[in-house]
Amino acid sequence: VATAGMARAATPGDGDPAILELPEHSRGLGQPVVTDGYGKPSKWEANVQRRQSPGLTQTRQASVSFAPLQSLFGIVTPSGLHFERHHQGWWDIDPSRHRLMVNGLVKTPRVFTMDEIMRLPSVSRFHFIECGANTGMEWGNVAVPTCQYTHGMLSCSEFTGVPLITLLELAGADLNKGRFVLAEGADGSSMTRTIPMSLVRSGEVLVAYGQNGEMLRPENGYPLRLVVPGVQGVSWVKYLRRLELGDQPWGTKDEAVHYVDLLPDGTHRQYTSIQECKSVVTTPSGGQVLLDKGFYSISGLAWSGRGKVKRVDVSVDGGRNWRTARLQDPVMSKCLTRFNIDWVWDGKPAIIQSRAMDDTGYVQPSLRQLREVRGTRSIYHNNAVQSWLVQESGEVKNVQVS
Amino acid sequence: VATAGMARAATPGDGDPAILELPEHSRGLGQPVVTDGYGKPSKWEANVQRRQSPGLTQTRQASVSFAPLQSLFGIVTPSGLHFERHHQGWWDIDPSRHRLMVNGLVKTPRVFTMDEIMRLPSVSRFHFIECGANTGMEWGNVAVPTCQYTHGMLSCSEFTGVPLITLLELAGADLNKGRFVLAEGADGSSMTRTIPMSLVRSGEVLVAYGQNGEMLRPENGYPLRLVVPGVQGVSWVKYLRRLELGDQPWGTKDEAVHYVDLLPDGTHRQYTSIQECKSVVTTPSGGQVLLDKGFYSISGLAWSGRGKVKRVDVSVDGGRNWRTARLQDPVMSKCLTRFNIDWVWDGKPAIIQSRAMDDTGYVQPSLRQLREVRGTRSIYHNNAVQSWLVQESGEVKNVQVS
Amino acid sequence: QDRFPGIGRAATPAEVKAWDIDVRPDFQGLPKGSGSVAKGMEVWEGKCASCHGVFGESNEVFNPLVGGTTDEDIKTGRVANLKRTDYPGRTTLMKVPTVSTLWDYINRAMPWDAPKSLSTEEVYAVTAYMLNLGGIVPDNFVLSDANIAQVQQRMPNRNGMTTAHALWPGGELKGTTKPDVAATACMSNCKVEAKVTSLLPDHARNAHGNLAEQNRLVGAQRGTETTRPPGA
Amino acid sequence: QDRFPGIGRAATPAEVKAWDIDVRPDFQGLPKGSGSVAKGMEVWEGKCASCHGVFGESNEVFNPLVGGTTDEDIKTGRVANLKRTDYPGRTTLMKVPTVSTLWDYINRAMPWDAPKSLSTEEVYAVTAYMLNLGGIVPDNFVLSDANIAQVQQRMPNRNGMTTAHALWPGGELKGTTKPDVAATACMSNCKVEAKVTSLLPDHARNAHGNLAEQNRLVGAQRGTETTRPPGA
Ligand code: HEC
Ligand code: HEC
Ligand SMILES: [Ca+2]
Ligand SMILES: [Ca+2]
Ligand SMILES: [Ca+2]
Ligand SMILES: [Ca+2]
Ligand SMILES: [Ca+2]
Ligand SMILES: [Ca+2]
Ligand SMILES: [Co+2]
Ligand SMILES: [Co+2]
Repeated sequence: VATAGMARAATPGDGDPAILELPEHSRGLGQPVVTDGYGKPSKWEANVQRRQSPGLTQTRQASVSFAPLQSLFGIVTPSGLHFERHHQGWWDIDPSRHRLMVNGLVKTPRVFTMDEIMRLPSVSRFHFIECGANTGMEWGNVAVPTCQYTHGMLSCSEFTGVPLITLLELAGADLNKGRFVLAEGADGSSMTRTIPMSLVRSGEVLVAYGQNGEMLRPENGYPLRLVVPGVQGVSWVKYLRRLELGDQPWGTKDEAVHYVDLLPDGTHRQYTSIQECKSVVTTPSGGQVLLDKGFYSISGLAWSGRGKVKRVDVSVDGGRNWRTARLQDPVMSKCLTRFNIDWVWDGKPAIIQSRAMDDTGYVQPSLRQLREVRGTRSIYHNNAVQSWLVQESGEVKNVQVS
Repeated sequence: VATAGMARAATPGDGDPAILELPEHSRGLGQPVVTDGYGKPSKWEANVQRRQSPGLTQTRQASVSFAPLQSLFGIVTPSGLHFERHHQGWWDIDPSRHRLMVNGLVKTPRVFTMDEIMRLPSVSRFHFIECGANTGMEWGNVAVPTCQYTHGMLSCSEFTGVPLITLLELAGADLNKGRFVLAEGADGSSMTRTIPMSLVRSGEVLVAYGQNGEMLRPENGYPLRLVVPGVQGVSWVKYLRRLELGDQPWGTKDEAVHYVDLLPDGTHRQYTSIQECKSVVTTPSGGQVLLDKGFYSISGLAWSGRGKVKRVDVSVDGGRNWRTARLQDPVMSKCLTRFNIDWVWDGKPAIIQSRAMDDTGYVQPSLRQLREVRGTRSIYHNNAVQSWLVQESGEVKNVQVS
Repeated sequence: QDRFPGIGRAATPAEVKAWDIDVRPDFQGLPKGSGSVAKGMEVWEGKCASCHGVFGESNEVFNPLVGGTTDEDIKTGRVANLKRTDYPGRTTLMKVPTVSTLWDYINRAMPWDAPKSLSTEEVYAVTAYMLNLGGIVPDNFVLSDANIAQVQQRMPNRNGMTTAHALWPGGELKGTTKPDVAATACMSNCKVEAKVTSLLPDHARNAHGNLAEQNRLVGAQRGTETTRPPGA
Repeated sequence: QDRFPGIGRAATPAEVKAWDIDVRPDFQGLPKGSGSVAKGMEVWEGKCASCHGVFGESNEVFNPLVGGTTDEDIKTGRVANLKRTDYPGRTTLMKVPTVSTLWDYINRAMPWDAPKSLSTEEVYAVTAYMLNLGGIVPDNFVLSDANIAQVQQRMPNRNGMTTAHALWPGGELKGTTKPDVAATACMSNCKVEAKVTSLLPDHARNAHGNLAEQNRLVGAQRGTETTRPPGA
């Protein structure tokens, strides 16, 4: 399956052969149940895949694959299309041999099996996860053609797990002295990140094993990963083996060399964690072609690491004029929100943008506004308004505007 | 992968070898990104599959496969595990050749391509789908061992599509004369069902193409199916090809011979559509063995075809005494709701039950209460309280109680 | 139309004809035509009997279609056997209240492996034959659009249906709004025996396969090893 | 404990030792030991140079680790090149403010294909060697738990970090609560030029593969055929 032309209802003489000649599926017996005990998408959907961005990384084990946002609906990301970010490759770990240790400022360091963790009271919550480097290629100039590559280090799932605070309390944590938590993975990189205690205390941070109703996928940390809502993906430590309560932050490699944001004066911001309010139009978006003039439903995603999306405005004239879009229920905290707005395309060039606002009142900035404060070399935390140029030919292009 | 023993943290002398001897994944380089453009579950999850119930149907194309509820978390059903119900087998239809016709009491009958349907304003909503025959084997006696077979014709997804009312209006529907809608599929069975106009008018009925962020799976009607929230699955016509507005119900095969509920007096109830309020404990549940005494989090699912779940009570003594469980946010209308409640198992026999209540005030009945009104031969719409007996050995059994 | 320029188009009459095949209980949609019991027997034996049995009695690929109805039922329009709890099965003819249902379904879906392959005459004929097997029409009957409404008056279960229930959302069928079963949420010392009245016999333990292989390998519990007897 | 009987157990000292390997900026967690630059060169050339280059300069499998720092930076604790927008890359030594970070990371994750295979001495040594490549310690230096705090005082970018921002949730790092960028939601006649300032050149059209193959085959739009020039 590769590409296909435009399917319109054929100009009816007698009528469309797709109607007049009954298709074979109307005239035959189909396939039985459980051809697949675990089913797959249609063969016609083979173009909907996660993908690497050519040349972005030097190896494929310290790399990233992007979710095809341009082809997704609603807010749930199918687990098979969840973006990947590995630092030392992914593993499929035997869960019966996996252990979780809690140590540091606790009365007794403790060890848990998966059996034990899964016996504890769990919660299930919908949250987005976004890599801090998402849209990072676009700080300076347009670098990639589609929203898969500009915004595809973004996914959203229903996560199930045990609030981290429950495990800390079980170990007799000293919650006065303990002001930071270190999370550590079991893979080669043994990723370590300092986790904000405020989110632990609020019960938001989860030691999760479930994702979209089943266990986490191996690429996403099976059998255990930390879920740190609103915070960049690197903190959602995969293959989680250990949690340490401490009185100081850890300054780990991914807190001191990467995931630090370079400002124009040569200073790096350290421990930048929150993914600020952001949005992107996914339909239509870069690399697509509109088939025709006429009615379109502009659709996209909005999110905020600080809470709920309150409003999304959409412009089709490059930011001069804006209309407020419809938000799809349920609007959940630190979760993707789907928005839609009607548009009749007159065939003339148009620049489509979306601008989200969260319930703290924060407004997603334009690229200009963002650069005025942070310059163009931060790599991380680019949450600027995205622009898509619809050309007369119907082709949609990734552009930046003044 | 088949079965495995109980994984406890080994009695520590020096310590657990799973900790002391670093596993190979802590000492090596893992697999690259995009080993799978569309990912799969862990190999350790191979037991989590949809399954047929032996002997239930005479063919595998007019049959059902059950979702493994005992292994699922939260409310979203992974699309690969969504239950199947086919009447004449499933197909993987070329979406570029699929058409939808709207006719009957409309100004002009109309034809839409998928391209056109996907251009219209869409909504995305989380809803459960339950077969009217779910739990049907259990009207008289215990017939099957696990909740996969007792309750597994149940799934829940985020559906994306166009409100049917939009298409009717586009065709110039006569909404005074038009009191019923016929939905018709394009497969061999060309399933036809009469759809309640009240749910069409309220905007709840969707002509859906999206499921959990991607397109519907072929087994679930790719590229188009009707979503009729709160109504039994058979009305959610798959491979949807036609919608007709009419002034009378159609009395189709699956409204006159099946999906009719036999009462003790020999009368059948016809056009029984709503799935009434129901719940089931999935953890622990029939066919499982508890590994130990001690703390457990009893967890299960509740739903109502009339609206939101308001409360779920749980009993561990066969219905004598009940405690109110925690409901997991978000609680959505005509959607699964996950509930949890703490339990310390003392090693003695226990009978676990859950009882849901919806926001109309309706209370899920016991099997006795249900049978008193409907007898035992209805086949459809068994929404009775389910009982699981925990034996001293830890074995959990499907039972019915007085 | 105005709100959504460019979306959809009018269907042609030929297109509507090709797809609008449903037949309602009032026979709206029924094409003109006819077919005899004799012709129906031919069709049946050639295209149906292999799955449904020569007399529609087979349960090899589906439930029996014919059987369980009586002349008395044809008079009353109520199938008496449906009242009996000891009657073994429920055939199609025992349940179906409307002859349109048979016509429509055979026309759209049968033969199962070649649906929509029958001519209109064949559908009339084989429907007539099924009715004849059930004693509803005589051996020399020719079913047609002209006499099908009379046949409807002989359907054994034509009075067997009710819509007096609360499971249809909306008022169109004049059902009830109050659910038929009214439970209450007793919270403590509820009046139940809590005695087990039904459970699977031990010999059926493995009838659904080894349950240990139908559960996750970790978690608060495992699947039961049903290849071994209880407690072993 | 009381709320959850039977869940979890105390970790043994050997278990904590096996896994609690992190080293903090205040050197909590740093095992006693030492390693020389000379030994470090051996380790480097045997186990690191194949990926990172003999001088840590390779960009074959990752960004260069060494380069871009000066003696002046070691004095000020600020890497001057980080201010320059024309400076081509940013090496590890240009960015890393804390020597603990290097020790901890090499110890846990390097060599990339054999992480956690180095002895404590090797980690000290190869860290010393990297510092030496950056001119931070002399050729004859022996890095140890006793002198690492002094070395920290020579890290070129030790003063290069700030936590004065609003992106840490909570007050522990004494950041700000007010976001640094304050946009407003202008709704009409907003003061923007709406001129395109950047877009991909046509010759890069197909650099990410044929976009027609990266979009669904139906829907309101298709993927662009990027194997063909625009408009073709
Ligand atoms: C290859 C097997 C096969 C053949 C041939 C076949 N059928 Fe069927 N028939 C089935 C199956 C299986 C079903 C049940 C379908 C379902 O579950 O929806 C069925 C259902 C029916 C029903 C509905 C019964 C009910 O209670 O739902 C009727 C009526 C029927 N067939 C009549 C016919 C006639 C008339 C023919 C020939 C013209 C025919 N069948 C040929 C397999 C077959
Ligand atoms: C097989 C290739 C390979 C070998 C051998 C190797 N490295 Fe690396 N190293 C990498 C890669 C790839 C990364 C980036 C990992 C990531 O993205 O998280 C890296 C990262 C690093 C970093 C962090 C750099 C930064 O800016 O994040 C240091 C320090 C480092 N290596 C030191 C060493 C030392 C010391 C050795 C030998 C003892 C070594 N490496 C051996 C491939 C290798
Ligand atoms: Ca390179
Ligand atoms: Ca049989
Ligand atoms: Ca059109
Ligand atoms: Ca019709
Ligand atoms: Ca234990
Ligand atoms: Ca430590
Ligand atoms: Co990273
Ligand atoms: Co059915």
